[in-house]
Amino acid sequence: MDTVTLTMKNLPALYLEAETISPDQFAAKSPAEIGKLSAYMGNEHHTLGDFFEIAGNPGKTAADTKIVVTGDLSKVKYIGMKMTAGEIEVLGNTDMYVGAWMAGGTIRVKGNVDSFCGMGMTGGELLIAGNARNYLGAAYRGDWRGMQGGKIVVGGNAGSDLAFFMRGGEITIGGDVDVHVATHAEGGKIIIKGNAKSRVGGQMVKGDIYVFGEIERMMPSYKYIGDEQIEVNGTSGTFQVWIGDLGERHGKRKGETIYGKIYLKVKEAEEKEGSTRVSRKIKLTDAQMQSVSEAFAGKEPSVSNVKAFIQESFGIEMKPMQISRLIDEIRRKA
Amino acid sequence: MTRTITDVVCPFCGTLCDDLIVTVSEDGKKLLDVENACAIGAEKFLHTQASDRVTRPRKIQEDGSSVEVSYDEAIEYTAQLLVNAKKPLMYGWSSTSCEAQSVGSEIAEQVGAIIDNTAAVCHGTTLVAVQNVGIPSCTLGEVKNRADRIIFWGCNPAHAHPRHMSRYSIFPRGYFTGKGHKNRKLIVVDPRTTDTSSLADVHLQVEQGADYELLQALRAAVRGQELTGDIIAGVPKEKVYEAADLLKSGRFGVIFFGMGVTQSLGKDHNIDAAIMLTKDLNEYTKFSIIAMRGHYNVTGSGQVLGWQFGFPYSVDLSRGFARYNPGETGSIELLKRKEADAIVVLGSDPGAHFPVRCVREIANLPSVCIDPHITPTSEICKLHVPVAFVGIEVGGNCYRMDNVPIDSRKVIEPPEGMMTDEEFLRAVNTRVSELKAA
Amino acid sequence: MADEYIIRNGQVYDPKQGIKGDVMDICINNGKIVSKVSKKAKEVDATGKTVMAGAVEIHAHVAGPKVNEGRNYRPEDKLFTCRATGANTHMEAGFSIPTTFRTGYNYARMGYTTVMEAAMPPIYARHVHEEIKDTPIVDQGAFPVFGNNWFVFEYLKNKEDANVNAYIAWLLHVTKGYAIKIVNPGGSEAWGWGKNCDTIHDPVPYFDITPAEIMSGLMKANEQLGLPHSIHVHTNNLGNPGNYETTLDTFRLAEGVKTNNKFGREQVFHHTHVQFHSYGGDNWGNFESKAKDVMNYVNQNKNITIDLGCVTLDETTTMTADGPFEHHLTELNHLKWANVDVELETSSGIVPYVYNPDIKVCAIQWAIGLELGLLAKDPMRTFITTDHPNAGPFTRYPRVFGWLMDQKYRNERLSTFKYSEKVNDATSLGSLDREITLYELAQMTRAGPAKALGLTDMCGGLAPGMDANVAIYNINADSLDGASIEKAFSAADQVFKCGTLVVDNNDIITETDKRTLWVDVKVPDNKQVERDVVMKFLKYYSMNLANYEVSDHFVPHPYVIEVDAT
Amino acid sequence: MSANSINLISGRTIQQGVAMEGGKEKDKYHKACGIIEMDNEDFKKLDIMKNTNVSVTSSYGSVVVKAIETTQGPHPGVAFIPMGPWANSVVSDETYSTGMPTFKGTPVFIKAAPDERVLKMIELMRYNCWGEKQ
Repeated sequence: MDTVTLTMKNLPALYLEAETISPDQFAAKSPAEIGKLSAYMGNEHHTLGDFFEIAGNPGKTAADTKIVVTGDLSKVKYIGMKMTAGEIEVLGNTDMYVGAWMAGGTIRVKGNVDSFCGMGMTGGELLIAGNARNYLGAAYRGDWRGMQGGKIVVGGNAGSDLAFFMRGGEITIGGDVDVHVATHAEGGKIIIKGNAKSRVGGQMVKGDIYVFGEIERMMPSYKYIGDEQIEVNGTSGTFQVWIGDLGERHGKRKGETIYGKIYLKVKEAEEKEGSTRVSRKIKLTDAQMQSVSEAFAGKEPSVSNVKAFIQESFGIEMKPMQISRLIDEIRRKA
Repeated sequence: MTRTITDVVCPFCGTLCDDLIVTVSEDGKKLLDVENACAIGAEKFLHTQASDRVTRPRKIQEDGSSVEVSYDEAIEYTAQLLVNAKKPLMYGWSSTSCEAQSVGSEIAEQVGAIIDNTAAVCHGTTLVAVQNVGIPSCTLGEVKNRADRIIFWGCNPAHAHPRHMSRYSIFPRGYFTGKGHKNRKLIVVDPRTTDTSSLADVHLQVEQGADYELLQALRAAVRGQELTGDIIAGVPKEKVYEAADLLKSGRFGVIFFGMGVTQSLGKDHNIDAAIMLTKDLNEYTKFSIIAMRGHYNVTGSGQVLGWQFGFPYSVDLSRGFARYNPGETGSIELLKRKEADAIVVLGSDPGAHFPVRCVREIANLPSVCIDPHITPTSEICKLHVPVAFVGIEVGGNCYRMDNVPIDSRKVIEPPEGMMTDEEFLRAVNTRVSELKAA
Repeated sequence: MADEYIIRNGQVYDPKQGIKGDVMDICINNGKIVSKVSKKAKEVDATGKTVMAGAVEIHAHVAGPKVNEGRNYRPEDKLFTCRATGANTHMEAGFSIPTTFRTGYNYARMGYTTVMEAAMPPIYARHVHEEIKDTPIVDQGAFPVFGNNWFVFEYLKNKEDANVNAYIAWLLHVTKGYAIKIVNPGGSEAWGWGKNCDTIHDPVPYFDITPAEIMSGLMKANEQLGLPHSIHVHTNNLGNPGNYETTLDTFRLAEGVKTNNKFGREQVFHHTHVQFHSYGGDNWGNFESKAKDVMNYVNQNKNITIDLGCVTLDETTTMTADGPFEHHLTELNHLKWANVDVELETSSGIVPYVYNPDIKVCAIQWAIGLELGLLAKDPMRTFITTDHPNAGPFTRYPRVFGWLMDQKYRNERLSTFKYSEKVNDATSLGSLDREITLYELAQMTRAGPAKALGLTDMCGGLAPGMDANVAIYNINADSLDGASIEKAFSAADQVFKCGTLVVDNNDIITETDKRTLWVDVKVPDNKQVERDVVMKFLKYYSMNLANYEVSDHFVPHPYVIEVDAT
Repeated sequence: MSANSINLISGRTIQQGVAMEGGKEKDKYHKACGIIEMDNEDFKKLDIMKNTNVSVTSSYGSVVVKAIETTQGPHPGVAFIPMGPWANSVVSDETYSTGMPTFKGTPVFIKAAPDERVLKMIELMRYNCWGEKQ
């Protein structure tokens, strides 16, 4: 495999659109020809040569072409868009649409990427060492076909709308994710090593989500159906199994309804006492319970009030789901 | 002697009431009275009579003071600014006519601009949701003639669309709704008790920012599924099931929704879920959903951009063809990320309605504000071009919140020598063509 | 416009004059076809090429609220399909629902110069005309929908002919409309309650009238008024297995009805996109073609015309004033559903649809469209459409031509389906060896639709005195293979619109002023209808009557066809 | 959201609408929008006097407005500033890549600021953009 190295020499004043940085475009071209490939800054037409030092030679085909991009790439969009084969290595942070609609090959980003990376991806590997922002592996606006194949691995955190309308492929997030995971998904596999906030699997019709950390707030339209001992990418453990989204339509296979599934890892501590619900770590003493029920006697306690009250009086941070359960308890007592 | 003009269209909100009666002086120069308008609409008409109205363009000096310049100078400045920019943003387009919007499109195409309307901070996420899951809807007359279930979700028409309830949704008697509001059940979903919720049969005081959870719970309830947790997004589970039954039991229901869902956590997903709830309910009865479009002709801007470029807002023409992705080409993102290098604002007030970080960026850019009023935007732009009030001093087509087009009327003459925004844009367009040709 | 042209040595196909490929010259002066021109005339060499009149589109959804909703809610339809601003053209975008500019350009590129918008909801007429204004080059008219209109229901129920006629005349006038369109009569009103009318005899809820009565009543009114076009019908029960019986029941309504007009129109009834209405079987499993039964009837009844609605096997966007059908469709494919019910007038819906060749039903639908065309005995009464964009975008016409004109070409497609055998069992396409000729193509895309629209003396032909709409294609009778046909008809070498050269070397060179065709009917004054209109607007409309009429500035280039029915 | 932060939402009020159309440079607009509506409970909790000026601070900015008792309540834990430059000095500009800022649901801290002045529209704009304070 032959390598072409692009080194940023002139920083663009505005953002640079460089979908031409792709093995498919470079293959069988001379460095000079590569330098003449288009790059756009706003409504101005430029060439890659205007911004990059170009060294080395590509292979005959995309498959045997490797591109190394270096320098300050934080204002470069569309690297590796629609690529079908070969390799791209980005040494540092870069902007939006990395590997958007990619069908094959490998992209390695050493730093962080912005939103819309791996959008509508159908194949290949997108490996991001740092963080990815929103809409990773998602669908383009209006399309019902998000990520359909291939693999995305993020070392750090991912933003909101991860795997929006995902249909297939696999995504692994090393860290935490923001709201809305796999919304409208109809297939695919997502592994989250860290924590998730809320709206995990909202409107999901089909697909699997594995969460090793905690889910701050489970969708009320998901149902806990028991624990399972499973192995996910080498790590095995007990996982709570939740099915949903019960607000959505669901297909049947062999008379059996297919649901989206969330596998939530049960923490060691809980495994001992056997878990039935999301994280039970926090429990109020009877005295605390007492003062809560007094504080809200005869009122219609809302989750946010009770949450705030408990925070102030006992300095305890509780999850909305736990609060709402607590409120039911108070109700039952009263 | 005075003249009265009937069937006047109100240029304030997306309700486009078209039954106003305006009294003007014989010479058509003074506006004396407005009937049938809401407080806000009436004020809009009467403000044209303000004695301290700015009637000539003003350039803002270094020291913040302003000097009057001629329209010709303003045209030259605006054309130069657009032609010299690499990625100019042309924002607003709501308080103007479709005719003016069309000229704006021509300019934007010539200079390779990004053209965006106030949906960006209003119902943009609604348009995104519609792109994801569609929208079963109807005209407001259908609501008046058929509806027996009305849901106001995250909107407060008593304040934002003052005549909506009396003209279309709650009180009017229609063909199949002879009993008016007596046969209509009203559900209001709002984290606050509001002047609208006080009229409601049912008020679901949702936990702010948890509309998505409540909507999906409602959808599950409609399907007879069991819900997890006894309080759903601040609402007791039983109330969720009751609400689901109330919706299914109607013959024709409508969900009206507003900023409460478009601007809260989840944004398009909240609307997405509301639309899917509407779709689900069509398996049991007839249901529609309508966005409470706020700004006069923001809907029209979406229509014009739609048939000319294919996208309803945040349209990026910089590459010579149209692209769209609000998360990248939307005004807020462009300003936050410093992607644009010039801005022209027409028929809108981002200075008042954008977050401070974006406002600061506008103040730093070469900028023009085309607006009849003195506004926060006019105060931070390098050039303020006052123009005639569209819908009062000049007519033109506009689209109602349900996309029904109505041709608005001119009722009085603008102050002597004042341009309309369409005239100003045409002049700029001509000048841009000359500069491009050179 | 004033330019003189002479198109030399083309092989001319003009059914209007019965010219079948004779090599001759066509002369143009002052926007019209003339018999001879002066020496100054610019010459266009058409040696070895095919010369036809500009084509006439009788049924497409190209302008208006649902078309634009389709555009706005399908950004993915624009993805990678845009074309940058050109020397003579605006930006273009969209595949199945192109922008207005691309719509005008692409029709012109294919040699189409007249295009009818198939469904205009009256209250949205202003929007339709705004889009027509922004659609370059082609002459356009729009058909207001009458089949679910409350006024029509009440007047027909009370057998008040004069009032029906007066109301039609009024609505055509205020909407600047061209003809009477009927979509799922009664069914779209029933959809206001989530219901439908599945046969032409199902009563419309609360209105005590049936689809059959609505269609017959409007057919009668159309002939009493003597409009240029006949009623233009999309009947009940579209798209369902077994619906061909509903279709034949609908056709029979025209039996014995005589035409009455001054425009050379011979039919009293046009049925559109018949492909969607020619289904047998009673479920998607035993779904089959009934094209033979349908065409046998059409062939025998001279007062009926149809258009095909051929499936092109693309990802497209369905849109129709048949609201309940779109709901039915979204329940089948679960893709995004838009719906608009329009007060007192109609409903409408939109759903994207992927006609996947690997799905049996889609392949059968494809075959049925072509069967209908090949079984047509009278090409002057059978017109080629895709019901754009419902069965496929109009830009696929050249491919449909290829399938109809080259048996080998269509059999290649037929034999490479995943379920080719099943398709052959369910249809007769494989057994049809007919190949549509260039002359028949000119009948099915020019002379035929022009005559059905009452425009036979204006367009669709090359007789002296007619508008100089001419298309020159780089193909001739000796080289009619599917691929060449598709290539040649996708981009004409030259196209003239009213005497102006608008397409040269296969692309747009100028945007000449297009025209809007509408029909203005004079009827006796009718106080009752005037009163009824005022009352209905006061009580039931959400808009004031004074703001309803489309004022003239929305129609900057009108071509008004006046009809005196007093 | 930490212990004593309040959830801020902004939106239309009819007074804001009327004042806006009457002229945003006028006192009426400044009076209609330079306010924050809070619940009794929250006044107590934060130990703030009604109809006094307060400083509202979020991670996006800070602004001085007049605290008044809510006109459309109760909504404990939620505060409301009518849409306009005052609200937008503190609202969240996080869009989650949808293009839409989070105008509703910004955690803010509210402190009594009896000696601070509520800036007029033009003052506020200049202060926010160029840091000028008259």
